[in-house]
Amino acid sequence: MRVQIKMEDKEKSFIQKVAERSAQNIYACYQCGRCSAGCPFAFEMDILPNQIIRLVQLGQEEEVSGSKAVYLCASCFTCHSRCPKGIDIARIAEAIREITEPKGQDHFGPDDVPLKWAKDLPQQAYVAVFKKFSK
Amino acid sequence: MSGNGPKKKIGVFVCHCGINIAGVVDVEKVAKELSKYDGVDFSVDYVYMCSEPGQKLIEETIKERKLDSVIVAACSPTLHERTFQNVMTRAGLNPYQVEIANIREQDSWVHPDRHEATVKAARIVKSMIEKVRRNQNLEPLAVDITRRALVIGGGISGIQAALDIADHGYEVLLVEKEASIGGHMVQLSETFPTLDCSQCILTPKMVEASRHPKIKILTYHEIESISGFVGNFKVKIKKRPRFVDPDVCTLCGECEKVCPQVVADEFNMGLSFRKAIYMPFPQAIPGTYTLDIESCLGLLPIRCGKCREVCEPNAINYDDQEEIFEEEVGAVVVATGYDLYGLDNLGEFGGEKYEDVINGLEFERILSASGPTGGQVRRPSDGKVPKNIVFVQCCGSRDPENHNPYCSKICCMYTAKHAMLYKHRVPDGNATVFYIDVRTGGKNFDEFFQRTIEEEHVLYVRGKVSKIFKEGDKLIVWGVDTLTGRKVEMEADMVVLAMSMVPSENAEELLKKLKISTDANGFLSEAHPKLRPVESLNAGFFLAGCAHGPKDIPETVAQASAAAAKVGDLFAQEKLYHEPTVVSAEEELCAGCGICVPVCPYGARTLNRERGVVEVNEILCEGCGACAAACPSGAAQQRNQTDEQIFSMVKAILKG
Amino acid sequence: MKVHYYPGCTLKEKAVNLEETTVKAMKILGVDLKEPEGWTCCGAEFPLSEEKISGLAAPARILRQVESEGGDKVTTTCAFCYNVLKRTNYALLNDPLKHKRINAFLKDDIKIDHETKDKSTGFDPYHGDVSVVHLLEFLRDEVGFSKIKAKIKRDLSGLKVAAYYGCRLLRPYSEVLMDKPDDPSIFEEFVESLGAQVVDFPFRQECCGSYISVSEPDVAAEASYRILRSAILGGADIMVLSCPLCYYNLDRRQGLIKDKFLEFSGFPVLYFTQLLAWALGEKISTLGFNDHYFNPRTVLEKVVKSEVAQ
Amino acid sequence: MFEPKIMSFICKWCTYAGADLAGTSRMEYVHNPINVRVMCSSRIDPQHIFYAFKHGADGVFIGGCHPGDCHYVEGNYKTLRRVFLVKKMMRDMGIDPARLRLEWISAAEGSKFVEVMNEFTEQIKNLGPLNFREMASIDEGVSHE
Repeated sequence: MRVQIKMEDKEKSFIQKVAERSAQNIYACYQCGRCSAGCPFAFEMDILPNQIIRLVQLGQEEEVSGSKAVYLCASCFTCHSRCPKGIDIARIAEAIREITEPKGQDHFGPDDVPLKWAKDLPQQAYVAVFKKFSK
Repeated sequence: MSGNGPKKKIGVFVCHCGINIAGVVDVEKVAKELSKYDGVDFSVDYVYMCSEPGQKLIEETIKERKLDSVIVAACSPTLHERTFQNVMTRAGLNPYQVEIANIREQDSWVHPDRHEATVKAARIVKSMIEKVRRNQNLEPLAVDITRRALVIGGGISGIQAALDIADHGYEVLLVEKEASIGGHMVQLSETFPTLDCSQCILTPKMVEASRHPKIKILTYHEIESISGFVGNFKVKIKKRPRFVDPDVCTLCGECEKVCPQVVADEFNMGLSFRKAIYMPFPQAIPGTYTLDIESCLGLLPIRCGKCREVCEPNAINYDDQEEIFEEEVGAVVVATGYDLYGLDNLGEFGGEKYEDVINGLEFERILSASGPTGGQVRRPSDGKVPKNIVFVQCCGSRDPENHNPYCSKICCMYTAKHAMLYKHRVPDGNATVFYIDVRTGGKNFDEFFQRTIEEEHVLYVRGKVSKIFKEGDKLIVWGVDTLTGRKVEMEADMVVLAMSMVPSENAEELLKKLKISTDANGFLSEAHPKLRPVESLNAGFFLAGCAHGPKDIPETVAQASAAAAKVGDLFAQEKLYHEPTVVSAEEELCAGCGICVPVCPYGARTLNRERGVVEVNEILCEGCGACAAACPSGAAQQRNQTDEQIFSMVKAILKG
Repeated sequence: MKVHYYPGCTLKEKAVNLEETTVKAMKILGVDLKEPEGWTCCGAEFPLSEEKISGLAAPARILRQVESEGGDKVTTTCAFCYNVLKRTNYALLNDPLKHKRINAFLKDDIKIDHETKDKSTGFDPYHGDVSVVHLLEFLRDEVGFSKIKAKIKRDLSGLKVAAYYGCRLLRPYSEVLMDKPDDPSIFEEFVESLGAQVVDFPFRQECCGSYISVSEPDVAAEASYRILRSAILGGADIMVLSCPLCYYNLDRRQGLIKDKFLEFSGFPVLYFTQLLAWALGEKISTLGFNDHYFNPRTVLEKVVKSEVAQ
Repeated sequence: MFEPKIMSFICKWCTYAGADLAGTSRMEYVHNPINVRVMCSSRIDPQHIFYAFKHGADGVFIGGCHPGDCHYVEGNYKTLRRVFLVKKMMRDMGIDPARLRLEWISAAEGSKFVEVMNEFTEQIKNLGPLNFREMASIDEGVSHE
């Protein structure tokens, strides 16, 4: 694997977009990894929460947008509550989903709900999951 | 105020500085123009004013023409102000009657245009003439010194400072609130990076301090208050009753045997027990038992009284009382040390809940040959030897959001030491260290750290732990290895948390009471971060050890010695002299509003409510002038930089 | 005592047992719950992106309704609603610009009378005078745990309870401020006031999978399983919680969990109000246990035999 | 060509030393500002500023140490607050607050001193001379003599 680190307009504008939408200081992260250590879903993630921030710091939009990690975030705020710099990674994940989701395509839409669950699911689960993962 | 000021005969000496000034500024023209300026009696230019002939020229002109004040138009005052002040003294004038007009750094070197630079030079000189016209003769403020020092805190820093000051030949009072001197260092097992035994190197120093004829050790004493100022402090000291006469106690230990009260032993970090009448540790100084009244059943014979019954030499006195007495000192070394940040602050690590999650000092006691396990590594809950031990660094450190923003500096090294000592004692055990960065800046530190990995096979995992919890007999540690990008879950028998260092809890209150400046984290502030690192902002107070910020032992000792040297500097002077350009409070003008009082960072100004005026302790004033700007009535005027002087300078500059 | 009470959508549909036991228990404790008129969904998730601040309008509308009805406080039992309302309040009170923008939305509200089809406009802005409290906080601070203790009708002293907080009651701490995020105690204090025993349960603040259970059922099942396992290892007889989605993941999904983790054989999970109502003397048949995947009835009846003599 | 008169008050420990460094580094800059050295920027009283405007200054500059570096602990914070206040008063009096500038310039920032002086002088040139109407308002507003 090799990445090319460039800090040109494209990279800078990606970093800025993430920072603006999430209202978080991307540069505050010093990569202690505590977010990943406590994340209840890290075991399923292809890249860990601290790596997501790192890739944003490096301006690697493609790497981040191809990852499923941001769709595994349940906004439980465990990372946020223990982050030594108070970074809200759930917000960063949200910002990345907004920025990188292909136009007009849902990551997870109403048709994706398995029928066997459909009847039983509480309303809040529907509202929340579509709010997060569809356009 | 725009009047002409006092009538003075002023001399102006314009320097060519070779071609440095004269190459751009028409110095002759400047000298000539100024000879016509109000009050100027004499004006001349010369090739090098700072040279021997140049200085002679000024000196002789002053004498010949009976000048009152002098302007030297030359380089920046930072270079030769002192030179020309000495010329003044030699010529029989007060050194505060010379002013330097900076026409080199701030004129000829930055403005290439001859005309503009010449006009500007004249203006600069004029502004300085207006200032010097109103300068008063000033003498440095002088005050006597009490050549006796107070050292607060009897840890390694306090002991070292006391020994050094005493070796300079001055008396020292060493005040320690606990029953023995020794501080945290005497609790440590072995010290990095040499692994020499902490007690073996410290206890001889403790004995030396106790035998030194110039040192008076007051253990079980506390500072009540300090008043006065540098060179002349009055200290109120409180003696806590210890109910045992140290001079009579023979350390037979009979009292301890009969005492029925058992409490947690602070020296062993609560990992073992002691009696209510106890000796903190065998090498304690002073060598005496102390009766801890908080834990005692009560002094009435009807309640207990067993210890007094068995005391052969009659050292126990139940009528011992708290006493407050006063001492005079000239300087204070603050060496109040540190505590470890409480485990209860990190709920996610369960330090409060799980016996086998401990802090670094507890582990020091476990490793120590004199500790509760005799130096064998056994875990507190069931005494088993932990086969898997996890160390977590940066617990509460480098965490501005929830805990302490700073790096505690010593944890990287002591954790490496802990892991190494663990491996020495449990060779078949596994030690894992979770770290963010390993900082080994120090002599032989990195070599030591590398040995722990290469030779002792301690596993270093880069990532901060998020959660520790118990499942059955095991502790589960949730961490991460950021180097491979994997979340880590591992079992441990025992976890040692490198809790961050915080200022000693008891000291916090004391420092507030003494009004000693501290930073946002409660550590002592130094007078200047680079150039005055062992002096407090409060004159006469010096800093040593971890009260000032996290440090290791050699650094602490070095700082303590430096503080002692600074105390020596102070005491070596015949009198204390102080810049006289202080800010007064003219009583006729002062309305007693007190606005200037909180403006002063040095506590030099106090409001006398009875008299309704502000009083200034000129020795404390550093002359910044902030109070003068805040004073609404003009009562606060800075000597030789009065409002009138500033106004007249402004006017001279703008008039051209 | 009268207080505004926002049930939220789920309580009227899928979590009727939470709703009913809440109302019953509060009635016994002498609290009259008043729903704000014409309430709507709170949005379930607090909008996390600065691009979506319009998502604050719905919860702000609920708070405005409470304010306009003269309420200074609104209680919720659903942890999601609690979180959204509380964070909305925080966002509006700490960001004047957001407050202004949201009030601009609220100003344009149109209300249509269902019968007459008349439209009304010109609603008040939300001033920010309503505080959002979870029912647990309300029970502690207003009713008083000691009052609950005094009204207990059943002896729960043999019952070991794992109190499960989940995420929404505790985080983000700076905005929710219910209790210390990694060392909370309010839920345990509540359980103790019922006379039951609290078990140490290190997963009490871990996430159950939340809405991920819709999109990634297997991932959520694993998270839920670890929570249930931790409670079982802690020696708990039952688990109590306050969130319909946590309940769904931890109880209704036990079938899936069993399929994935063979050693798991089921565990009773209750809403805290079910346990409260039961302790206060409600009949077990009225607690809605039939809706549960794992019916807690047997466990409760086995452990708790006697009633407190009156 | 309008040559503004600029009064500059700078602290001994940082900005004055920065100005000296500009000299030792032989950096060229506009001749307009003339410095008065004070011990600390917090010595500068609002009166001094208005006095300068009254006596013909078109701009007033104050230089102090960076926050946290003040030789007198926190004098520069006091200065910051005072300058804020003075700017408000200036607005009330009809003087453009841009005629007063506060900068933190350390002893190592000779080039910053030069940049700031050039920039500030340019700015004052663009603003033009402090006009009579403005002057009149100072006379009514503050009296010193």
